[in-house]
Amino acid sequence: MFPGIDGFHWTVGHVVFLLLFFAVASTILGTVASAAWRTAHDFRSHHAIDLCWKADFAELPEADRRCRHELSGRVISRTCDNQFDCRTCQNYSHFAVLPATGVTQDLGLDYPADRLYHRGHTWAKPEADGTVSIGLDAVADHLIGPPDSVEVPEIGQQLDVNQIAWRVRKNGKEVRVRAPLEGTVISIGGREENWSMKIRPRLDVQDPKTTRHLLRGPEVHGWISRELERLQLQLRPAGTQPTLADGGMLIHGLIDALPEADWNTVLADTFLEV
Amino acid sequence: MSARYGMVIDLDRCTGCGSCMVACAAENNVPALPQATARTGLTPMLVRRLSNGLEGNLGREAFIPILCMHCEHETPCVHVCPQQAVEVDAATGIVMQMPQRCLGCRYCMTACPYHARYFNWWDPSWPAGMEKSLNPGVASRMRGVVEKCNLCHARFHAAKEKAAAAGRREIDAADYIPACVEACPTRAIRFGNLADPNDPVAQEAHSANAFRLLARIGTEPKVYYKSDEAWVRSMAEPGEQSGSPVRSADNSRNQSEVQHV
Amino acid sequence: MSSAALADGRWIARGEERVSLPRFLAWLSPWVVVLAIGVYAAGLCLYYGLNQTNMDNRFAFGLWIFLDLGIIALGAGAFFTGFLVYILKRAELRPILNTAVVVGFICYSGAVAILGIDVGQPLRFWFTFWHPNTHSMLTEVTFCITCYLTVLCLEYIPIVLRNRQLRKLPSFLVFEHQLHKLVPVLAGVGTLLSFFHQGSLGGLYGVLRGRPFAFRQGVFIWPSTFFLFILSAIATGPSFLMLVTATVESVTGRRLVSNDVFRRLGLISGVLLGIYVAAKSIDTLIWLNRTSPSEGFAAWQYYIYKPFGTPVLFAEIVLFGLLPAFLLTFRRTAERRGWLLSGAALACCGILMNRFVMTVQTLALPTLPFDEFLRYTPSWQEIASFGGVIAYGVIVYSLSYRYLPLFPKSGGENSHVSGN
Amino acid sequence: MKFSRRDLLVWGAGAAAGLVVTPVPWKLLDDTSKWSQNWPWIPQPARGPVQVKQSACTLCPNGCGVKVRMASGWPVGVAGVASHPVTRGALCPLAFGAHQLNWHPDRLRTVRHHGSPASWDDARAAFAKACGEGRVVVIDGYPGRAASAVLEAFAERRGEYRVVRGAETRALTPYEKWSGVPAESFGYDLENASTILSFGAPVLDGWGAPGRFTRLWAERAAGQVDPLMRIIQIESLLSRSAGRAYQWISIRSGSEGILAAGIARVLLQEKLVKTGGPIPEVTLDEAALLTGLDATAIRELARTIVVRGPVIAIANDNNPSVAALNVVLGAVGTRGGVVRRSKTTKVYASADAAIASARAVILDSSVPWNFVPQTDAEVFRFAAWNGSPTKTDWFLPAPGFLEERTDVPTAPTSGVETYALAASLAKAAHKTQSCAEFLVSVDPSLSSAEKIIHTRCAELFHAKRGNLHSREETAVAKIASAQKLEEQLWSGAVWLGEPASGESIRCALKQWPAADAGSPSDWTASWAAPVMPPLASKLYQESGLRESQRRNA
Repeated sequence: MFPGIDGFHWTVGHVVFLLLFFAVASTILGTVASAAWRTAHDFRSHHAIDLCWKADFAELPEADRRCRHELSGRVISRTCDNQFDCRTCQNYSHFAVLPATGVTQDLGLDYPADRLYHRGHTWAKPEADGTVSIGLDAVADHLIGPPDSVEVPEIGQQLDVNQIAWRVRKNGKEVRVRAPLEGTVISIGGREENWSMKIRPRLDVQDPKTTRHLLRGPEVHGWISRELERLQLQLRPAGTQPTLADGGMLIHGLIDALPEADWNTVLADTFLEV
Repeated sequence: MSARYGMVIDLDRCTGCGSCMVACAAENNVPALPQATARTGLTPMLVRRLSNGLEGNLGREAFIPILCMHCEHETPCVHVCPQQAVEVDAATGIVMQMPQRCLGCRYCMTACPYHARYFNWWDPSWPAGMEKSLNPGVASRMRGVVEKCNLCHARFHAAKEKAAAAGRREIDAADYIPACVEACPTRAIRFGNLADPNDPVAQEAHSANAFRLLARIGTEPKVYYKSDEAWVRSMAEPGEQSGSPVRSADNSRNQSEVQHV
Repeated sequence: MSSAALADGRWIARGEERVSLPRFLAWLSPWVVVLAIGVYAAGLCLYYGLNQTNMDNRFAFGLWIFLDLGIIALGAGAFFTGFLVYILKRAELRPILNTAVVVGFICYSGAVAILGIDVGQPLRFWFTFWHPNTHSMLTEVTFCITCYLTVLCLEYIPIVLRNRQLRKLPSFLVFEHQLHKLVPVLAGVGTLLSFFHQGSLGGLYGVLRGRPFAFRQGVFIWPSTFFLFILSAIATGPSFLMLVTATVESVTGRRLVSNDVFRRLGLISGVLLGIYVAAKSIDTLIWLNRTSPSEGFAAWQYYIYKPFGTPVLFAEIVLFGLLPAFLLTFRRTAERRGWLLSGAALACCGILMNRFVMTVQTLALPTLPFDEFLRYTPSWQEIASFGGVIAYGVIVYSLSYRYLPLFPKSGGENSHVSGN
Repeated sequence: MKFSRRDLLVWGAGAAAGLVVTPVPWKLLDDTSKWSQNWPWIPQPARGPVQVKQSACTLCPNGCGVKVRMASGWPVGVAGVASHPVTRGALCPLAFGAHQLNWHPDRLRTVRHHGSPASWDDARAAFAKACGEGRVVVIDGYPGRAASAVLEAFAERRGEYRVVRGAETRALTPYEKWSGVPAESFGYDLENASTILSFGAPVLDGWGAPGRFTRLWAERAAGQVDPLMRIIQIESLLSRSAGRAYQWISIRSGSEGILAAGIARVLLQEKLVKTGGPIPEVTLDEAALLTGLDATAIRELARTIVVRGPVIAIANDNNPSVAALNVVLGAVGTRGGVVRRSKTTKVYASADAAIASARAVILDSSVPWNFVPQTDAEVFRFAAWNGSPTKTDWFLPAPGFLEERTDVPTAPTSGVETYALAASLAKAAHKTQSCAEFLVSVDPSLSSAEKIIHTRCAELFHAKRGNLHSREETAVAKIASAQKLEEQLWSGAVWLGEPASGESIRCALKQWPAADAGSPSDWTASWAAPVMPPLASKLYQESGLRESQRRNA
């Protein structure tokens, strides 16, 4: 086929045929190449992170993708189409003007009002010095209990919102905890502070838009009660009645208490894992 | 000027002795493999038996040597080979098979209506020492490639070299005679240049009793047969026998002399 | 539950119920055995050469070529569905898109594997690219199939990368995302390629001037079989997809795609099959009355040899062509699962029979008047390799079904829609 | 600068891409194609210049002229010598692959005594001992050679010389009986015969010197050369000869003699022949009944054959009736009939008779394998190839094809005397010895075959008769010296005597011979090798050309 190969003669047929073939072949290879190049480009321009979160978000079950305004009762039913990022949500203001309904009811869980909550069961607390403390919330705490091990980021590491900030291991299961905010880790608490860490956020915390995507007030309540319902259903032994019908207390370290439950699903649902 | 080598095989002279087969196999270093059968062996030249299908002393038989017909028009094998391992040599009209370029897909074998192509199902092998008796002009083929009659191209090559050495461009016809032609004891197989109107073989190819196998398929074989007997000629085309086993035996020759029990 | 089973569970997409690992392995094991035997047989053929088969100089093609033509025809569902979804934008067929890709991938890779054994000099496979003879249908087939297999791999990769564990690697996930955006391009290329090599496979026999049983007059450079093969392939491809899906549904005992997807596939298959039957009948008449006699072969000569009598011709066109076309097209039958699927099954049998007749009967019939009708029975090595390919298909499909998102999540919308 | 993994990947990809545009991968690809064609285990022929030698075939007593292509000292091809006066370039199918015979797996490579290997000295000692103890019968399958003369000379001193006659010679024995002229000096003047009445003789299927008759028939049946030749084949089955004959007459098997008698009766009664002869007692109707023909057909046949003379009847066995028919036809000792080609009067004892009293029997390698001496003496058998097991005490490896320096006397059926020499063109890997050499080594007082050949050449030279045929024809009278003559013979020339003088042969045929049952023993092969050349046996098996594998071990 190439010059110098004995006994091969070119014909018009060859030219046409080979041109066609190479056109096709290069199209195919070009496709792969461009896909690869775009991938590399996404990584360089930090798009990769968003894309991953987008993809994961798309894989989340319907129930996990409710809009915060549905949780707060401002709307009857709405599926978030913005990967939980209210900062870029064009409808946010439109919903925000509506008053939140529903009364606050103690669920026997400690959700301080001075904190903002992420759907991956983490809280964020803006400090006076402009830093933010973040940590696992009560539900997560109760589910996991004292972890076997924790894998925390290094000091100075960049955290991205919705990306895996740290990992908690318990009974051979890994919980991947998503970060509520983007920023730089500046200090990490020990076991007693339950590894809650301080970060310096990339954006100004005083600007409300920075934390707009995090839940607060009535939304928290709606969200938690939904979460508890889900847990009831998922954790009840087969054929028994819901255990928390009366809104009874979650026991600490539930994962040890109910070893036979399908924790893969429970943890995945709880921590927005795909 | 380019030649068109071809053959005329006089079936009335073929006694079916098989000299052509043996000479061909010896010339082309065909191995005698014990495991080869009638359907897996290599027989670039194969003598087959014809019968007029009649019983007793009405029965007639003839023998027909089958080799590559070196088709001229839309040569079936040349067209199908995916990698140009088969080519028609423009200078000689010989359909050349190049085993060293053959993939062994056997598509050409399905394409050939004359079953003149053979596949090397085994690696060639000879009893200890016998490889000393191989013809140095022809390389042995390995397992997994197709081969066939190439009109003893090695002999053509030798003739070419001889001519070149003598400073001639055309070869001397006497120098190039395929092994089967040389071997035939009754000179039933005649070889010549069909492009040369003065060549007796070319003239014979157009005689009344000359015919070609499956001529109606339109591949223009360069191997002609001839016979005075109608029933033998009727073997050329499938339609002729009209399905009945009884074929019209030529009475002109010896029907009257056939004795009835 | 055993820790192994748990580990396996982490690989299964969330919210999907699959049988326990032991049961799954139990299901796989017999197929693995068949595959192992097949690989051994193929090894024999590669090591000792094709004398391991029962093919010979007169029956130069055998079981394997039939297998190749058969499964490639059945695999046509892949490119055709891709074509319908991406080029004709028939979104309603998305639910079976992934399964179509996997089936196509299996069929083509299996065919290529068998071709690799079937040639006498596998080491020289690339000679075709080295000294291509552009007149040969086989060259076209080789080029197209190699390209299209690459395309199928590229279409298969995104599905693999969506596996629950693999997706955790960000680069995979992003690559999958980007590649998937370009899949329409691949679908387009794939359609072009498949169109040509499905045809060339038909041309493979249609051009055999020396085999009047297979030889057909042509349009431009292609014999009529070129187009008949394309038509029959795209007609039965959807039917085969239906069969596969239905089989999976019955094995897993859960409804995977909605009924109207089936109905839609059935309609496409049925209508195309109807067109094919019409074309095939016309072609057969032309061949019997014009093409073949002009070559000196009377039509009856082909059908005096048992078992290849005229009933074969009848079965191919009516029983396995016309009948399924009706079953798949008309509402009365097509709305009943049973009728629909039996129609699909008949259609698939029909195409297999057509490929069988084109390959095997062509070689069995005599050409020279003093030839005899040939018989050939495959050796165990041929049959074993054949079985090996089937087993390979079942295994790959089972694994894909268990670990990859082949069908839309039960309840949820199709993952692919949101993927784009 | 730090070299990260990413850099490595980029570099690798770049290198790969760059490599493609260099000739390296393409060259490698092309090389692999060549490499994949030259597996070490595929035997390839040794390259080398090819030279062509002429010689005479010694596989059977017909001594056809062979052209042997030699490469690096080994025969690599056999073909006919077009200039050969008798065979004219034609050979039997077996000859074309005969150069492979010497490597046949059945080649006899060591002396074997009762199946176990032994040494030549053992054999010689055993034979010498036997010679000391009693008579030795020497059996020859190819009389007339110098080697035969050695055998004969040895036998004269130590016992008896007997000859195994090939089928063609056996057919001539009746004339021997009636005229006293040895069958060995009779031949058929086919070149001048016009009608050939073959009683089951495979005239077109390896009868006599194959090339001689097939060439004649091919030319003259086609009418290219006059006179036109017609074969009338009388045979029960449609044989090759019958299939191609001008006329095939199918009769009951074994009734050839009766038909001959019937024809003779018609000829004599209707005075269709000038020569007289005893009228067979079998009547036409009896003949018709026994042959399965009808009387008119026989009469018709008799009339047909005399229309176009000379006519000659050829039998497949020593059937006296067919011979008698020739006498009646006047085809004995006349042009185009059975002729006496040489003056020799020596009649050899036939090997058929049982060997009464002998201490040892020694068989030359020319004796066909299916000949089994009827004796209980110790049997020494020379052979180049193993045959079917026979009662043999000693197997002695003889030279194979083209391995022996020997002379080639006139072929059994030839109408004219010929003489040729066969040089040894190949050498066996193991020690071989011809029967003659062996006998000389036992009795050194004998003169060797070489010497005899030498003297024979001298005699030829001094007789100044006949012509020498090599590429061109030269009269012996014109040849300078005996050495020259011998040299030319060694290099493949053939001496051809004058055509047989039409001297009549007096056959004392008083009454019609009793139609006896033909040949007493059924072996008919003139081919001495028990095995066929591998190619021949393979091709016959694959083409189904010869259902019964004659002569094949």
